[in-house]
Formats: sequence, C-alpha cells, structure tokens
Amino acid sequence: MEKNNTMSKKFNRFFNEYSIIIIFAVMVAILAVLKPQFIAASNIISMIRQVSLIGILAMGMMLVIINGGVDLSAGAQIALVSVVCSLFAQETQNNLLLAIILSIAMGLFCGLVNGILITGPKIPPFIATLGMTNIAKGMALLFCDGQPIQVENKVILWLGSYRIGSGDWAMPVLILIFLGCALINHIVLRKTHFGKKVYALGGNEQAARVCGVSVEKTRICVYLLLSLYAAIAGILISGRVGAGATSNGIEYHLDAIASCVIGGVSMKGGVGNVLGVVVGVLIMGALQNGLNIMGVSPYWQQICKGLIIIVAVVADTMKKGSDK
Amino acid sequence: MEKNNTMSKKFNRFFNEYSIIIIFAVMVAILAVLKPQFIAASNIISMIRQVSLIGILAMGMMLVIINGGVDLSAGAQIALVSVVCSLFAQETQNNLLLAIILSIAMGLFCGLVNGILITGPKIPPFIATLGMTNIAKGMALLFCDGQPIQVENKVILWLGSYRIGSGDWAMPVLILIFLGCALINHIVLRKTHFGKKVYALGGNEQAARVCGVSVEKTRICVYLLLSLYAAIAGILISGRVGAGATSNGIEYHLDAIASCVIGGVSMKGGVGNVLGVVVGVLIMGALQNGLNIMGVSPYWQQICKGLIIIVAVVADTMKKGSDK
Amino acid sequence: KEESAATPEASEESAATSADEKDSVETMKITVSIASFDNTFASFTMSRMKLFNEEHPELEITYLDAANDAATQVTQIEQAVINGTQAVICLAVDAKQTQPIISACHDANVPLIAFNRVFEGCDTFVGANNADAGRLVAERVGELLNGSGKIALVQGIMGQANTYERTDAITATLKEKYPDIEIVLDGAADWKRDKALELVETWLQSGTEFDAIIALNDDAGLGCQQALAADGKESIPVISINGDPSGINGVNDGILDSTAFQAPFTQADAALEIAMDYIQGGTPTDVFKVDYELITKDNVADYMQFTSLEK
Amino acid sequence: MNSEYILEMNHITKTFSGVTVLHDVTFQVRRGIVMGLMGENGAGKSTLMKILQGVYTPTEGNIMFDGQQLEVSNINQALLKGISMIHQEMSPIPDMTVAENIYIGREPKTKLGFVDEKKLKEMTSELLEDLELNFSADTKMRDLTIANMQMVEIAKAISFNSKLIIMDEPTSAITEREVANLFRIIRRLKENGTTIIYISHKMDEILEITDEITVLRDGYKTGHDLSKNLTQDELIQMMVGRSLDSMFPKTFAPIGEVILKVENLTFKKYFHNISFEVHRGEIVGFAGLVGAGRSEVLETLYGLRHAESGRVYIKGTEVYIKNPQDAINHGIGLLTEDRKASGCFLPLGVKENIIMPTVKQFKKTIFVDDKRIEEEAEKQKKNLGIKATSLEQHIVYLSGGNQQKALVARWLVNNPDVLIVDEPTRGIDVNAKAEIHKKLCELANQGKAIIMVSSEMPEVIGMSDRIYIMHEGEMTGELTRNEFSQELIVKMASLSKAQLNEGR
Ligand SMILES: Nc1ncnc2c1ncn2[C@@H]1O[C@H](COP(=O)(O)OP(=O)(O)OP(=O)(O)O)[C@@H](O)[C@H]1O
Ligand SMILES: Nc1ncnc2c1ncn2[C@@H]1O[C@H](COP(=O)(O)OP(=O)(O)OP(=O)(O)O)[C@@H](O)[C@H]1O
Ligand SMILES: [Mg+2]
Ligand SMILES: [Mg+2]
Repeated sequence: MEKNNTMSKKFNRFFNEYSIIIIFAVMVAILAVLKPQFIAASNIISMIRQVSLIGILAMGMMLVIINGGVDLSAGAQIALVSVVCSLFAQETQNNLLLAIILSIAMGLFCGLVNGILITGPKIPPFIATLGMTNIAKGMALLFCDGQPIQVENKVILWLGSYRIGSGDWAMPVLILIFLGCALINHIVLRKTHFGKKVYALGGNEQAARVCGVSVEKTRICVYLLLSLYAAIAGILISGRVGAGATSNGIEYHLDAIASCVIGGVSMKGGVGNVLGVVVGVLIMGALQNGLNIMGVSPYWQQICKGLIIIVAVVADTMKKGSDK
Repeated sequence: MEKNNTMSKKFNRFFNEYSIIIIFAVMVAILAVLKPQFIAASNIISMIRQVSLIGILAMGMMLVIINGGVDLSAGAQIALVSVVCSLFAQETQNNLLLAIILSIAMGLFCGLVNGILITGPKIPPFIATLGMTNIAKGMALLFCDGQPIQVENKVILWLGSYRIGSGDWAMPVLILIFLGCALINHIVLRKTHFGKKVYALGGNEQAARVCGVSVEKTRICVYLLLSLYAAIAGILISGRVGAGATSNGIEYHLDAIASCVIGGVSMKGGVGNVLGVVVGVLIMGALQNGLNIMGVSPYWQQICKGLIIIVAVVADTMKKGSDK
Repeated sequence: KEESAATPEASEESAATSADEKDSVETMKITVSIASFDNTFASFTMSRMKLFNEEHPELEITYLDAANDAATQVTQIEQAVINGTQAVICLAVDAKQTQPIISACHDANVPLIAFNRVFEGCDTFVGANNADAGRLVAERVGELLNGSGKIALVQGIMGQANTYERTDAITATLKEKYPDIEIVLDGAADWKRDKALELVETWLQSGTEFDAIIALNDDAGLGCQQALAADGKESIPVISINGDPSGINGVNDGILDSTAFQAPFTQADAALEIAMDYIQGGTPTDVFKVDYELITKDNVADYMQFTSLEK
Repeated sequence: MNSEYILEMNHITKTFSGVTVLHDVTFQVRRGIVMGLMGENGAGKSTLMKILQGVYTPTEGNIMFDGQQLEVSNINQALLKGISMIHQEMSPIPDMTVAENIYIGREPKTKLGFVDEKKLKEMTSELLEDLELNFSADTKMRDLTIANMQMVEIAKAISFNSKLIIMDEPTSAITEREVANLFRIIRRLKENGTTIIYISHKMDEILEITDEITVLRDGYKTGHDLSKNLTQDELIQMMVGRSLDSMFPKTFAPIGEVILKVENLTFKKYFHNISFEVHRGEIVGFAGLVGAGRSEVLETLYGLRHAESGRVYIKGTEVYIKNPQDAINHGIGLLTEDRKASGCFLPLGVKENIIMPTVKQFKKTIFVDDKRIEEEAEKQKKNLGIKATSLEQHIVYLSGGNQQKALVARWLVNNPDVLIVDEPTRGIDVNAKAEIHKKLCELANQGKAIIMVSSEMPEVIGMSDRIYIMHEGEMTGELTRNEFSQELIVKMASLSKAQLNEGR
C-alpha cells in the first residue's frame, strides 16, 4: 500500500514534469495518421537532423534561461562563427584546428562580452544581447564582405553531412553531436556543482549570493557556455550547408528559446531539465517537418507555427496547473 | 539651509531620473561638432519624423514593459494593420472610417489574444507574443497575398507625409501624432487609476492583487493599448510609404524595446516614464541619422548601433549606480 | 517637367550646397540606398561600386541600408536630399512604396536612379527586370522537361518584391507556354541556404515526386542541390536566379543546372556613370536595361570572369 | 438580522490536491471584538483566512458574513464586502510611494476623473500621523526599513474602513514601540465597532490584545475560549497537544576564547565605529530599535556589503572578507532576516535549499555526490521536523515556519564556527521556535559562537549570554547576563550615546 502510493506518486511526478512528452506523442500520432510517411525511418532521421543545430543551441539557451536570463544574440553568433570558421579554414590553407580554435574563440568573445555586460553594469540581458546581435552581425558582414564563403574543408563538410551506417536508419553525425551535447548538458546541470549553482542563481540571486555562490563568475560562465554551443552550431552549419554565410542560423535563437519554454524551462529562471528541452526541440522539428510534408502553403505555415507554439505551451501549463 | 538641501535633493532626483537626457545632449553635441549639418533644422525635423513611428510604438511598449511583460509581436502587428488598412481603404471604395475601424479592430484582436494568453494560462509574454508574431505575419501575407497594396486614400497619405507650415521647420503630421501619443501616454500613466495600476502590477503583482487590483483586466488592457498604438503606427506607415506591405515596420518592436530601456524603463517592470522613453527614442534616431550623415559604412553601422545601445544603457546605469 | 516641380526652398538649398563646396568643386555626392545589405547581390554590387569609386575619387558615395523597411528607406533618402546629395541611386525595398522618395528627390531637383528594381517616376532605371528572370527560368524548365512534368518552387522571403515578382512571372510563363508543367511543391526558404536545404530534405521525404526545382536565388538553389545530392538525386536539375559568384561556380561545377544572370557589375557601373552624368549636367537615358542571361553549362566559361570583383 | 456574530464560518474543509489542510473547522467571531487565531506553523490559519478573502474556495462548508451568505471569488469582492487583510508575507511595490502603495486603484479623483495627487498625499499623511509614523507620504517604499514597510501594510488595511480586518502576524517585523502603537489603534478600531481577527505566534501579545482566542492544530479546531480564561500554558497545550518544558530552553555552555573580533567597522551610510567580540560557546544578542543598523553591520561582516574602514579578526588573525564565499571559507554563516528575498530558492526543492552553501563539500570525483546529499538532507529534515511531503518538494509550497527550519538546516549542514542569525524566529510558532532555540544552544555547546539579531525582547533576554545594543548606527552599550533588564535595553536602544552619558 505504502509502496504503491509512492510508486504512483513518482509516476505522477514524472508526468507532471514531463507532460510535454504526452503532447509530443499526440502530435506525432496526429501527423502519422494524416501522413504516414511522417513516421518513416528516413523522415524521422531527417527531421531530427534538421533540428539538431537548434537543439545544440537550445542546450546553451536553457542554461541561460534557467539562470534567469535570455540571449537574443545567439543566432548572430552562429552566423559569425560560421563565417569566421569558413574564412579561416580557407585562409590558413585548411589548417582545420586553427580555424576551429579561432572561430570558437570568436564565439566565446561574444559570450564573454554578454556575460560581463550583464553581471557588471547589470544591463538587462534582453538589451545587452540585442546590442550584441548588431555587433556580431556587423562583424560577420565585415569578415566576409557580405558574400558566402565556400567551405572546402573535408572534415567540416563531413561533420555537417556525413551519415554513419547505411540504409534508412543511417545516423547523421549531426544528430550524434546533438545527443552528445544533450548528454553533457544533462550531466553539467544535474551532476556538477556548477549546475546546482545555475539553478540556485535562477531561483533567487540574492539567496545564492548569501550561500556563497559567486554570482558573477557563474553567470559569465553560463553565457560563455551558450556561446560555446553556438560556436559548435556555427561550425556545423557551415559544414551542413557547405558555406559560411551571414544568414546562417541567424534566427535560430528564437526557435531555441521557444523549444526551451515548450520543454518546460521557466522564463523566470530556476526551472528546467534537458529531457524536456530535447522534446521541445523535437516538437518544433516535427511541426516544421509536418507542415512541409503536408504541403501547407507558406502563408498558412506561419500561422500554424504560431498556433502550435502557443498550443503546446498552453497545453503544458494547463496539464501542470490541473494537478495543483 | 533646509530648503537648499531639499532643492538640491530635488535636483539630484531629477538628474537621477533623467540622466539619460545628459547622455543624449552629449551625443548631440558630439555629432554636431563632427557634422554641423546634424543640427540643421531640416535634419532635426527629418530625424524626429524618422523615429516617430517607432516612438508611437514605444509608447505602447513601455506600458507593457512597465507592466512586467514584453511584446515581440508588435512589429508584425504593424505590418498586419498596414496591410489590412490599405486593403480595406481600397476595397470599400475608400470608405476611410470603415477601413480605419477594421484595421484597428484587427490590431486589437492581436492584443486581446496576447493579453488573454498571458493572463489566462499564464504563458510567458516572450513566448505568447513570439507565437503571435508568426500568426500576424501569416495573416498579413494571406490578406495581401504577398503583394504590397497601393494606398490611394488621400487622408491616409496626408497623415503619413504632410507637413504643416512651410520652411525648414515645417512640422510633419507624423511628429505631431507622436507627440500627441506621448502626451496621452503620460497622462494615462501618471494621472489615472489605470496608470497607477500598471505600475503597481509591474512592481509587485501579488501586492497589486492583494490591494484588489484586477490583475487580469489591467494586464489585458495594457496589451490592448499596445496594439492600439501599433495599429496607429500601422496606418501611418501605410500613408508614409504609400502602400501596405508585410515588411512594413516588421522589426520596429526591437527598436521600441531598446528605446524604452535606454529611456530608463526597467525590464523587471514597475519603473519608467514617458519623458525618458521619448529621449530614448530620440537617441535611437540621432544614432541612426548621425551614422548615415557621417557616411559610416553599413557594416560598421551595425556594429556602432550595437555598441551605442549598450553604451547608452551602461552609462545610464553607471550614473544611477554612482548615486546609491 | 522637373523644373516646374522645384520649389523655392529647394533651389535655395542647392545654392547653399554649391556654396558649401567651393573649395572642392569636383566632389560629387552620390547616395546609394539599398533595400537590404544582408543579401549577396546587394553586397556584391556595393563592393563593385567601391571599386568604381577608387577609380573615380571625385565621387563621395554614401551607402545606406534600409534593412528591408520601406519607411526607413524613405527617411534615409529624404535626409540625404536635405544634406545635399546630388544624385540618388535607389534599390527600392518595394516598387510600390516609393512615392515619398520620388517626391523628395523631385522637389529638390535631385536625379533619382532606380537601381535593379524599376518604379514609376524615377529619372532613370538601371537594371534587370525580375519578370524577365522569372520568364527565363520558367522557359528553361520547360525545355528541360520537354513541356511536361512536376516542379518544386523555392521562394525567398514572403511578401518581398523579389519573391513575388519572380514567382508571378514563373507561374504566368508556365501557364502560358507550358500548361502541362505543374508546381507541386512550394515553400519559402527566406533566401537562405540552410532553410532551402531543410525544405527540400523534407519534400524528398514527403513522397511527392518532382522533376526539377526552381529556386529564386542562388544560395537557396545551392541548398536545394545539397539536399538532392545527399539523397542521391543529383539528377534532378536545380535552376536558380541571380548569377552570384557562388551561382556561377555552381553551374561551372555542374551543381546547378543554370542560373539567370543579371550582370551586377554592369548594373553597378552603369548606375554610377549615369549619376555622374546627371550631376555634370548631361541628359542620360531613361532606361538602362540589363537583360537577364541564362548561364548554363554551355556558356558558363564566358561568365567566370564575374566570379570575382576585379575588372 | 443583526446577529451576534459578524462572521460565521461553518464546517469548513479545504483540500489541496488530495491533502486536507482544514478539517470541518467552525470559526465564529462576535461583532466588535478582537479574535485571536493561534496554531503551529502549517495549522491552517492563513488558509482559513484566504478562504474568507475569496483567494481559495472551500471544498466544503459555508460562510455567513454580516448576516448574509458570503460569496466572494476574489480579494476585490471581499474588500467591497468589508473584509480587509494584512498579509503575513509583506508585498511592497518598491518603486512606488507610500501613498501610492496604500491607495492603489482607489486614489481620490479630481473632477476631470484624474488622480488627485494632492488629496492622495493629504489622506496618506493623516493616516500616517494617526499611526504615529514619521516618514512622509511620498517616500518610496524601497527606501523604508522592513518594519516601516510592515507599518504601511497595517495602514493600508486600516484605510479600507472595513467591518472586519484580518491581521496575519502583523508584528513579526516590528519592534515594541510600533507594537504598542498598533495596539492603541486596534483598541480604537474596536471602539468604533470594527471586528479584528488577530493571528500571531507571540503569546504575550495575543493574551494582551484579544478578547477571545481560537486555536487550530493540524487543520482541526482544538479550542476556543475567552482570553481572560486562558494562560500561556493552556494555550500551548491546545496548540501543541502537550506542554513545553520551557519557552527558552537556554543552556549555558562553557565560554571559550575569542573567535571573532570586530574593530571600528564603519559604513557611514548605516553605522559608525562598531566594535564587538564573540567567544566560543556564546550566544551574543544584538538588540535595538527598528532601523538601528544591526542587519547592516552583520551583512557587512559577512561580505554582502563593503565597509569603508575597520578590522575583522578571526581566531586572532586579521581577515579580509570581500564576499560571502570568503565568509563561509572563514567559518561564518548567515541566516538572513528576509526569508523570501534572500533566503529561499523558491522554485527549488527542500533538498537543494538545505545543501546549497555546502554543496562543494559533497564531492565524488568531479561530480556532486547525490546520495550523500540526500542522506544529509533527510537527516536534517528529521532533526528539525521539517514538514514536507518529500525532499524534492518545492520550498515555495512549505509554510513559513517550515521554510525557516529548512534555512536553519542549511547552516547546520554547513556547520560554521560563527553563525549569525538575523531574526531567526520571525513568524514561526512556539514549537518550531523552541526547536530552533534548542538547536542554537546545542551549537553553542559544541563550541560555536552565535550572533543573534532579534527585535523580540523576550527572545534576546531569554537566549543571550551577552547583549550589544545599537541605536541609529552606533553601539550604545553592552550588557552581560546579570545586567539584563527590559527597561535598560529599551533605554539604551532609544537614546544615543551622548544622551546616555548626559543622563548618567
Ligand atoms: N496552495 C497550496 N497548495 C498546497 N498546499 C498548501 C497551499 N497553501 C497552503 N498549503 C498547506 O496548507 C497547510 C496550512 O498552511 P497555512 O499557510 O494556512 O498555515 P499557517 O497556519 O498560516 O502557518 P504559519 O504560521 O506558518 O503561517 C500547510 O501544510 C501548507 O503546506
Ligand atoms: N536600501 C536602503 N537605502 C537607504 N537607507 C537604508 C536602506 N536600507 C536600510 N536603510 C537605513 O539603514 C538603517 C538600518 O536599517 P535596518 O532596518 O536594516 O536596521 P536593523 O537594525 O537591522 O533593523 P531591523 O530590526 O528592521 O532589522 C536605517 O536607518 C534604514 O533607514
Ligand atoms: Mg500563515
Ligand atoms: Mg534588520
């Protein structure tokens, strides 16, 4: 009896926390009925691959949001890194390592500036990162003079487009990197002191300070980590599309933020988990993919996308609310 | 002695609250020295006219931000209203009143949905309005089938481009409407119960609730008001450029938000005043205008814009911080 | 006709401008307003203009980015006029939203050159016509498919002139000349490579067959091709528009079937030359039309010179 | 029609997601009296009152108010019916003025329908004068001390001119002087026919001001009687179900060497030349009136603020504490006075809340050792009797007392040499209070030093070995246990050093 009770409690808690999974399942079921191709292996793989980059970014974004902030410049950072990486891979006679180090450094620089602005003079994250968006875009334009830069480097191209194995289930490297990032993010958030601090800071900054959390350091690290994820996405996107361009991933931050919130991360900070965000990312992917597969016209796609973002979040809040 | 003290206190408080004015003055002085044309009457008028639409939107945006929210869909709402207004002004044989009523109704509909989503199922404003952005964009595209709609109506064109008086100081109607909106907004915020409630709600929602403020009603009204301002901007932009198009004003919300924050509105809610925001709007205008006049190359303009948004906010926070 | 429109203030202004410039009589102030810099064609022509500027140091060119907002463009040009520019070259955000620009220029007697996108009321139009591009690629598809088949259309940002003008011409041409060719898939890639890639990947999954893709710009075309290649469907031809360096290279490498080339260098040079001519009191032509040319494997060698800036 | 009772809450049951927090409670209040409502933390007092206000709807039961069935679904309706409430959790709107805070949404209007600022200010000034408060109506709330904010809440509740005023722990943040003031006002309100429900954990206050008392325990009504028939012991018996051994379980630990010494600490804005020392095994009280600057001194010591001058020695060596990490590393802990603002991580679980300052110590290779954390948190939960459904339960759902216990547990885990506790028992029940006091004594017995700031005179006197008294940013005196007396402390707290010397 006792045991049963705790079992059902655990069950309840699980569904409370992960009610979004049910929403996702319902969505997939509907799409599968409407268009059976939707659940074909090749389409599932393709769908996940499409959201992998947003997913990688969402891993960083969730850190920032749990920490109580937001970053609008992440998309521009991806574009910047994509340009810088393609440029250096070309310029340095394809010295890959150097190109990667330089482009990641470029990304981290943006993150550092964001972090310092937000912790030091306490600029609201929305504004600091809005400013950074302009700066990163401008830098990207300067670096490439507005022209896409072809990527010739085999490794970068491989990262972006290779699939391991063969057949329908052949696994794109991109998906593996996404899952790897998710796993690392999970460990960072749940198993390290740093993760605990991130939650604490988002939960109550003043209390975290009193508990000896170095608020500034932690917060800067969070923005650095987001930039690291953005830089990874930036390098991968160059490989995926075969060129570094200022338009690469420039709006991904919006999808990443939406995925986080759909996945249960609270914009007020302090709440969120990796599994939820991964499901949130998949919902965004299934949505986009489903609309395309069903041949919905571009105008209606916009409307549907808006509606489904809202419906997913409403359904999730309702679900959680009803258990109160 | 006593009196002197309170005088200097008042003075201090004024500069504390309006330190942004000093920043603006410094900025204007620098630009004027670098490029004397900058302070030519015609340029000043032109510069203010340029930001009038953003200014009108910023009036609504500040209500939402003071209230503790944010609205990313305001730009898309402008585009939607601009399209709808041009369409109806055409379709109904230029029955102007009907066109205006219908297009304002369209805007208010968006605001209502935003407000309901944010107060009812308590969706974070960021997400609710992100969804609304897509919906409004999609609707605008549907209405005009992706093509701009020429405005033939004289009144709308007059509103958008006429200048009262003659000579360099001839006053564009747009500026007068902007100033009118600012004045009304000031009165609403400072002199009405509603205004007090907006501040209270942003300052501490729980406290407002405990005092019997109907949180839901007030919040929905705030989003409705923003949409009203967006609708006004939407009608005016059609007149200004002579056509309703889905790209009209689509990104204005970002500049409006930046203006609010530069003008001292706190993203945490509860703080802000109209004078500050007007100055914030002018700073954005002077910045854009100044960069153009000085012939800064467009890539660098992006970077400069980002830098100056940040610098203005940093300078303002520093100024305020130093008095603590 | 322009003389009659000139107001007294405007002439005063131009008097003031010429007084301003006594010391450097030769300088010619030209304003170039571009719909959006965030686009390969625009940045390429701009680079070309800078090169031109090096050869003609007497030009003082200001480049303005309207960031795809018509109201911003109107204001920028109004301000440029106020501040004494002598000629305006304008790549309009939208042809239908240019009335205030026209009045501003005409009132101040400043020549207005419509660049790349024609609008009524300009003094000179330099550029190619989007409709021609649409027609050209539609005809190419018609030839490739021998008049019947299914195609997919990858559009740009919905609501922008480049999108709907090109799309309209494509559908009109197909309807008129090749009624048996059907557009079975239609999506927006916002001019971006990554979006086009995703779009085509999904289409390939959807099971809807298609025999060719038309992309409204080269970047999107390259993205489409990448998705096709990954699925082993390189044989499906991709036809795009613009003739950007990456597009020309794509045709050369056999990645793209063809692209409609609009000679950005010629357009850029011509716009500046005509502006100079106006300022020096000449009466240049009303229309300097650059015809779109279809680059295919057969003639790509002639166009390789346009993949880099140097003359 | 005009029945004897103004309020009759009959057979109220309230269930939150399966947990019943009120069982068939019948609560009746006679017209024009002060009704005390007592009970341990989590007994259901606030919940019962929130039902009355329309914040919660009762699962069962009905309510009669002023002879009519009461049907309210939000606070606004309750206010219109004549029920106002001072909430336990203060919620000021920091950037608005006192006047605006009091009259939000019901400001006086001019003929044109705009807010009449002048009248608003007048009305507020009158109200403040009435309460003998000496700050002006246009002070920003954020510039007030916690105590004054509480007084504004009281002013607000009174300003509604309600028939029934509920006061949920109105004195938890104010000192004797304000309490006396409040009582004067309560008596006057009573004379004018207002009925008051008074919730408090402070026995003496309750017995002094109320006419009748109702007691709740674990959601059941366990007693109701006239106040004059009740003694403290009987009350405790009703609340806890047994009698407590003593109110202040003070034990005397052997006093050891000086562990912390502060010399001439100065932060001009708040305090000057503060010097004191603390020995091992000692509980040192800091007494003073509201706004004396005690919290600021200790927060500065802890590294939350930066002093302009002064020296701090720990175990005889001078240390520089730049931030709380330094303080923790030097073996200092701080339980802050504001649970909500600087104590709890509201969206996090009880477990996280308990281990946060110590998390670095739970290490397994580079990861955190979740198992040990779990064990330690569970141990503390038992040790302090924290009522929570599980260690994962979000602390926001705990009652105030249990939140406070979790915060105390936080420092028991960390186990610092010097523990600073600022108003450690504000707003918590006798039982929890006794437990926390017991824990503090235990710590002292282990050779730790405790610094306790408290505005409750009996607590300071009952618990301290030594008391420092502060007045407006200066240290006005130091008393050892045999010198303790309420009058002396009040005198030293309300006069400056100069005045004290004069009087001598
Ligand atoms: N919204 C809620 N959801 C679930 N449980 C709740 C909620 N509000 C209160 N409770 C629970 O109801 C019980 C009674 O809480 P209440 O706040 O009424 O206690 P109280 O007597 O006011 O205690 P205190 O003296 O600490 O203020 C507690 O166990 C609390 O955890
Ligand atoms: N944010 C602030 N800005 C300006 N002055 C402040 C601020 N906070 C506190 N003060 C002032 O500092 C002094 C000390 O305040 P505080 O109330 O913390 O003292 P305390 O002795 O700890 O009293 P309490 O019993 O309320 O904790 C008071 O004079 C108060 O007015
Ligand atoms: Mg309570
Ligand atoms: Mg204090």
